Amino acid sequence: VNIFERKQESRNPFFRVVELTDDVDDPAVWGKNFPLHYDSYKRTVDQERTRYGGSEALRRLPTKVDPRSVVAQNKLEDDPRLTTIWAGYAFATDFREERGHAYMLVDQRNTRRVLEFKQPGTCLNCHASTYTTMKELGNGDLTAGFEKMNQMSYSDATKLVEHPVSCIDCHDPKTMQLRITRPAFMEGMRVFKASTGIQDFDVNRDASAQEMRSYVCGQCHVEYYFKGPEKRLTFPWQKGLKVDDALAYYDEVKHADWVHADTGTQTLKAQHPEFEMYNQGVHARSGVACADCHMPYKREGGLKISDHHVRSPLLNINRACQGCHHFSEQEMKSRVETIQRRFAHSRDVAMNAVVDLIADIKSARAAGKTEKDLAASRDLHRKSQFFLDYVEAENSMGFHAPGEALRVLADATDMARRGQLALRGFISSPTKQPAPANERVQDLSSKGTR
Amino acid sequence: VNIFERKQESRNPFFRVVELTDDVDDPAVWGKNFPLHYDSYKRTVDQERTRYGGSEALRRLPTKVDPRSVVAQNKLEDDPRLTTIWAGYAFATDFREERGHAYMLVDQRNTRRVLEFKQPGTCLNCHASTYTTMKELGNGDLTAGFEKMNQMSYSDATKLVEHPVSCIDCHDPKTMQLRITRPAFMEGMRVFKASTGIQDFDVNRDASAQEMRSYVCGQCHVEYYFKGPEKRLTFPWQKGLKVDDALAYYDEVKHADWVHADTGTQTLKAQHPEFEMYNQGVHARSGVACADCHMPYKREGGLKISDHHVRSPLLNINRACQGCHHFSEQEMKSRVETIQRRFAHSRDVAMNAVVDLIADIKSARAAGKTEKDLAASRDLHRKSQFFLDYVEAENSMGFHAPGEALRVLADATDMARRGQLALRGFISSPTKQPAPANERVQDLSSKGTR
Amino acid sequence: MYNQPVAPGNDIGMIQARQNGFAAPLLLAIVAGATVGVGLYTFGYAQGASYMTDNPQACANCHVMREQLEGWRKSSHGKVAVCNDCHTPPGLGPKYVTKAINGFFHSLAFTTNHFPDQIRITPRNFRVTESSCLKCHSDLVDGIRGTRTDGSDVSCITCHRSVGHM
Ligand code: HEC
Ligand code: HEC
Ligand code: HEC
Ligand code: HEC
Ligand code: HEC
Ligand code: HEC
Ligand code: HEC
Ligand code: HEC
Ligand code: HEC
Ligand code: HEC
Ligand code: HEC
Ligand code: HEC
Ligand code: HEC
Ligand code: HEC
Ligand SMILES: [Ca+2]
Ligand SMILES: [Ca+2]
Repeated sequence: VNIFERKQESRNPFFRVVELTDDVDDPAVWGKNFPLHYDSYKRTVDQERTRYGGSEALRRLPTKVDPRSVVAQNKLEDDPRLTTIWAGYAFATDFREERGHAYMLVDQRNTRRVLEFKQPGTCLNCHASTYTTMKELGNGDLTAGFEKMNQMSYSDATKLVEHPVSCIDCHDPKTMQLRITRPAFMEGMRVFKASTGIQDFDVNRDASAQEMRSYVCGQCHVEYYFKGPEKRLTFPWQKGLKVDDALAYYDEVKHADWVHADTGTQTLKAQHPEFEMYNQGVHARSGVACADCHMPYKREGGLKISDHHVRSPLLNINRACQGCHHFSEQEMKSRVETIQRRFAHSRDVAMNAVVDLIADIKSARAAGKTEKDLAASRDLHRKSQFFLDYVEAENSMGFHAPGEALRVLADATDMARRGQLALRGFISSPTKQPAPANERVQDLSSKGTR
Repeated sequence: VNIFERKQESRNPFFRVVELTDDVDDPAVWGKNFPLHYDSYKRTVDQERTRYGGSEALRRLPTKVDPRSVVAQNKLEDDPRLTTIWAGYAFATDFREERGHAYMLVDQRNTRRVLEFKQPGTCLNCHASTYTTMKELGNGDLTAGFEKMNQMSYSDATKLVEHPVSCIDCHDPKTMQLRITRPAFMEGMRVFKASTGIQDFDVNRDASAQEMRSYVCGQCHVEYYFKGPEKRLTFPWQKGLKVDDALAYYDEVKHADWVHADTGTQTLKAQHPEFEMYNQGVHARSGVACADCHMPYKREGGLKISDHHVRSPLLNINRACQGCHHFSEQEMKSRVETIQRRFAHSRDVAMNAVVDLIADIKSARAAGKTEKDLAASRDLHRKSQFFLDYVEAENSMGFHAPGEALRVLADATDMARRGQLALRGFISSPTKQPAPANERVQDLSSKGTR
Repeated sequence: MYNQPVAPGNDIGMIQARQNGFAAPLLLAIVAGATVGVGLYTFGYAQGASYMTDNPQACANCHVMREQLEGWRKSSHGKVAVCNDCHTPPGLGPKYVTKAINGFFHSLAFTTNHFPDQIRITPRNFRVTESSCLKCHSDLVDGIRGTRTDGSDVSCITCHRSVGHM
């Protein structure tokens, strides 16, 4: 079925019982006009797991520091190798499976990464309804407010917010049209588009309605870093959206997230590049948006509305997939799991290689090797760590772009093993350099379905 | 009354002018009854290249030993690394891009692999119309004839055949139904199906008409070896169709194709596992057959017929793909090339790793290392060589199963680099073994489209 | 497997129940039930009757059919075949039996609101539709069907899924 046709149908007048202004961040108020949407939005508290996704509700004893009585799985316990690859970084203290939007604020406030480390207000950009907050901080100037919030301490800034991502963060209260409210994404898209030859791209002006169905998500489900002392939230898209482009950018600006405890390497941690990876996949190419799978249309009485219970599509296969794929739900599920299983295998192979490299560098240091001796292998540690982490941190277990994810893992594995070999004096000098894995930067998200 | 039954009215629009018996191997005779099919069949002489496939017609001076005036590209010149990974094997002397079916016999007769090496009659199984030949050799018993032919010398056996694969090799002359004429495939499918729990599978009895549209191709487009002194054509499918299964089988029967000249490793060479790789892909899963893409229907006047000009679908995108995919020809082409480009990159990475490993073992031998010292790295050489070669020899440049192909390359790269490390005394002992890449053997080829 | 498509996995028991071919007696029973059923629902819904006409517009009396109506208009068949050309078998008898069965179950589903958001064709109707292609195209495809025996016929829908509507 053609998604674009479906959109037409869902153009339905809703009763406006309250007047929504650009200052209302409370979803309950919007819910008065759109009760069906509000109800499904609230369902993001549900926790149900799939083979590799969703999340599991685990009970815990609330403590004074962390009042949560339910949390998601502890990934560090499930896979201790993570504490090795992140040794010396906050992530090695606490990293859980992500869960529904309803938890974004409470999970951030209570992670040991916040409780035990000093964090900037920047963190809030993606964990709360910050649109009105930023506007107030900037007296009407969103970007000014964004800059102010970034520079506050997390503890001060978090007092200014109340809700997880809310209606106003994605919608224009007058027209209900989608809109981008995050300056970091506006800037990220501007530099990215520039790299493809499109000058001063204004996402709220130039993006198509279908693109917006992915862009609203791309405000948060992306790799990021905090730039300079202003802790400005920045997306490394200047050279493109691929992992290679991000690494090239970080190398250029000489950025490192932390110095690895065991190896002394200037390391990078990647976070949830769903938007970037999705853009390397066949769905983006086909004009399929995040919302098509994660917020599929559902029938409510006579209406077809976008399901605001944002979750794993595998919990909702009929709506999420069967509009386009004419196979049984069981078959669609097992197609995804086949892709994910392969990914998990190659992910393990790559992670074992990086873990081996770390152990090698560590003992080489202990054995008193000089910085110069370690340089080559540390360089390969930085690269392989980032490549591995990039697709590992991506949350679809390889589904959003199966081919690209495996290609990145193959490269990560090669680099990590070559790092070990470098320590032993071997530097590979192939007679034929590998052919480039991808064409020059191109903008898939804006491809049509035809 | 079964209201679904389609009327069995005159389903034979073809006007039979000659009586076709089970002994007519000359396609020209069949062509009298099916002129349209014969015409398209003859077009397989055409040579046109695509970015990674098709073939290029290169002129050459005919010689007394090799009378061909036109050949396809010389892959050894295009990528000299191949002569290193195959050092000491016939393939290192002559290996070309494959071209259309019309050339299968002449190309085999004139390859240096035949001219300069002693080869068995077995070779003919896939390079000529051997159905009638085998029947005669066995006085009516196909399998007996098959065994006789295998044990003849190539030079003697090739005198008995005249045509490339012909109508009778795929069709029953009476009904024109597809049928399997190659004992090696009958036996291969029997052992493979047994591994999935299906006992004494008889492909001509038990396969569906849609499966036959792939099985006829699977008689030749598969990995094979010559078993024992009888040189019996055998497919390594006892444990399944995946590369891991083939390797496990070869290890079990202690088979090696040759001893690598530089490393002394008992090495395996893989050949064209199109059928096996295709079975790991999403098309096989969706019930799409080889013939759907390589012999798409075309309209001839008031009739639809299967295009017997078997060739790269990229030379025929409209018919081969656009029935199912509603994107422009350009877009479909670039989707394929995106998959192939990624594959080419990871293939290069893996091949460089294997080449490095070979150089290392070679110098280690020169340095007088003992067999024992070399054992571990040789074992990894055998494995990585086979994994790399398997997907490299597969002729779709990764397209038939993009995910599986990249997974295999990632494994090959890891194993080759670990081989180098083994020489330097490092043996990886990961805390977590990689999760299996695939479910237990399963038969995708027989999945439905729904 | 084409001639025997597997169940289009929707988990509604009532629908599963329809997913086996219909033996004659059962068929009769249902026809009877169907007529009553349709009659019944027609009472509340004019739509039931829609099944008896050939007017696509009538199918879309049920908004849930609108998607297909829209798609059909744009499709290559929008001007050459109506819904019932593809969704009912040849022959008046079978045609109205099918209409009755569908009319009954769809009306039921519609009123009880028991059906998936992404409606999937049932195996039975899938086969009806497969055979309906031949009403118009049998000459063209006689050749490619020539290699096939009954029960292993060429599945048109595999390659032409969207000819009627996206
Ligand atoms: C073609 C469908 C499709 C599209 C388009 C898509 N996703 Fe996904 N996404 C999936 C599937 C399938 C999974 C795997 C879910 C699982 O394993 O349970 C997934 C997983 C995820 C997860 C992890 C969910 C979990 O349950 O843990 C996140 C987060 C996510 N996607 C975000 C996005 C974003 C952001 C976009 C757009 C940039 C996007 N997805 C586009 C299908 C899609
Ligand atoms: C303001 C930031 C923000 C926006 C905008 C956003 N997300 Fe999220 N999303 C998050 C955060 C943070 C989490 C993790 C919450 C947690 O684990 O506490 C999350 C979690 C998810 C999950 C995982 C749910 C699970 O069960 O594991 C999915 C799927 C998802 N988001 C999809 C989307 C899609 C699709 C969109 C756009 C329609 C979107 N998100 C927009 C921040 C955002
Ligand atoms: C650019 C957007 C963005 C920024 C900035 C951001 N997050 Fe997140 N965060 C997300 C998304 C999206 C998820 C869900 C996907 C995932 O968990 O990978 C998430 C998940 C989380 C989770 C739940 C899963 C886990 O890691 O345990 C925590 C806790 C968290 N973030 C804390 C933080 C902290 C602390 C900061 C600041 C240092 C921060 N986030 C900054 C987008 C962001
Ligand atoms: C994370 C982003 C996000 C949040 C938060 C969000 N929405 Fe939406 N909403 C969407 C997307 C995406 C669409 C689809 C818009 C389109 O297709 O143009 C949508 C569509 C809608 C529509 C149009 C009709 C439809 O169903 O497609 C309404 C009304 C709506 N949302 C109301 C709400 C309300 C009320 C809230 C808060 C309770 C809310 N939304 C929160 C992303 C969001
Ligand atoms: C709006 C349409 C649309 C939706 C929704 C959609 N897909 Fe797809 N999907 C496509 C298209 C288009 C392709 C590319 C192949 C083709 O042309 O059919 C594709 C390809 C695929 C493939 C093969 C690609 C590969 O990497 O193997 C899988 C698997 C797949 N989709 C699974 C899913 C799943 C699971 C969902 C739901 C979570 C989903 N799709 C939702 C349109 C869609
Ligand atoms: C979904 C379509 C599809 C199916 C099914 C398919 N192929 Fe292919 N095949 C392709 C494409 C696309 C290529 C790449 C052609 C190119 O690069 O020019 C290819 C390449 C090939 C090649 C190399 C052709 C050349 O031009 O060099 C061979 C041989 C081949 N396929 C055989 C098979 C066999 C045997 C099967 C079944 C076991 C099969 N294919 C199934 C689409 C398909
Ligand atoms: C009897 C053995 C045999 C059978 C059966 C067979 N092939 Fe081939 N095929 C070959 C050989 C040998 C070649 C290479 C010929 C050469 O290079 O001289 C080849 C070449 C090809 C090529 C490459 C053409 C090019 O331009 O590079 C394609 C595509 C192909 N076959 C597809 C198929 C398909 C599809 C089927 C089944 C419908 C099939 N083959 C059946 C032996 C066979
Ligand atoms: C199981 C089937 C099979 C057997 C047995 C087989 N071939 Fe082939 N051969 C093929 C197929 C399929 C191709 C086309 C695909 C390719 O080239 O990879 C091919 C291609 C070739 C080519 C053209 C491409 C090239 O390699 O230069 C030559 C020459 C050739 N074979 C020689 C031989 C010789 C010599 C033997 C015996 C030692 C042999 N073949 C045995 C199936 C077979
Ligand atoms: C490499 C295998 C192969 C060879 C050789 C071959 N065919 Fe076919 N042929 C097929 C396939 C596959 C079909 C499709 C059958 C089906 O779908 O049931 C087919 C179908 C046909 C049909 C049925 C009508 C149609 O077009 O689908 C006729 C007639 C036919 N072939 C004639 C010939 C003639 C004459 C020759 C020799 C000149 C020949 N074939 C050689 C594979 C082959
Ligand atoms: C008979 C139907 C059919 C034919 C013919 C066909 N495909 Fe597909 N293709 C599919 C199906 C089904 C899928 C799985 C995704 C889906 O459900 O749409 C798919 C998926 C794909 C994908 C996405 C999978 C991936 O690995 O990214 C690509 C690319 C693709 N096809 C290309 C082609 C090309 C190129 C051809 C022609 C040479 C072709 N297809 C011929 C049915 C077909
Ligand atoms: C009474 C309202 C109504 C009318 C009128 C209607 N439909 Fe439907 N139709 C439905 C509902 C509800 C479903 C979903 C049934 C299910 O999936 O259980 C459906 C499903 C279908 C299906 C797919 C499920 C199946 O049974 O195969 C087809 C095909 C179909 N309708 C065709 C038609 C045609 C053709 C017409 C006009 C002759 C028509 N419909 C008129 C309500 C209707
Ligand atoms: C009532 C008669 C009728 C029925 C029933 C019918 N068709 Fe057609 N079909 C036509 C006519 C007339 C045309 C020519 C339309 C044109 O050329 O624009 C056509 C054109 C086509 C075409 C070529 C145009 C295109 O979309 O590519 C295909 C393919 C096709 N039909 C397939 C089918 C299939 C498959 C079915 C069954 C699911 C079917 N038809 C059922 C009458 C019919
Ligand atoms: C394996 C894929 C496949 C299957 C199965 C298939 N077709 Fe087609 N069909 C095609 C292709 C490809 C064309 C385009 C032929 C051309 O352009 O020369 C086509 C063309 C057509 C046309 C349009 C002819 C014209 O040019 O006007 C009709 C009508 C048609 N098919 C009907 C059917 C019917 C009826 C069936 C079932 C008996 C069927 N097809 C099965 C692939 C298929
Ligand atoms: C040319 C043939 C043709 C025409 C005309 C046609 N359909 Fe269909 N219809 C199909 C086919 C083929 C399918 C099965 C699609 C599939 O299996 O994915 C289908 C499936 C359906 C379905 C089930 C949804 C699905 O995708 O499985 C509904 C509902 C439906 N048709 C309703 C209609 C209505 C209402 C009309 C008239 C407006 C109509 N059809 C006209 C061929 C047709
Ligand atoms: Ca999760
Ligand atoms: Ca070729």
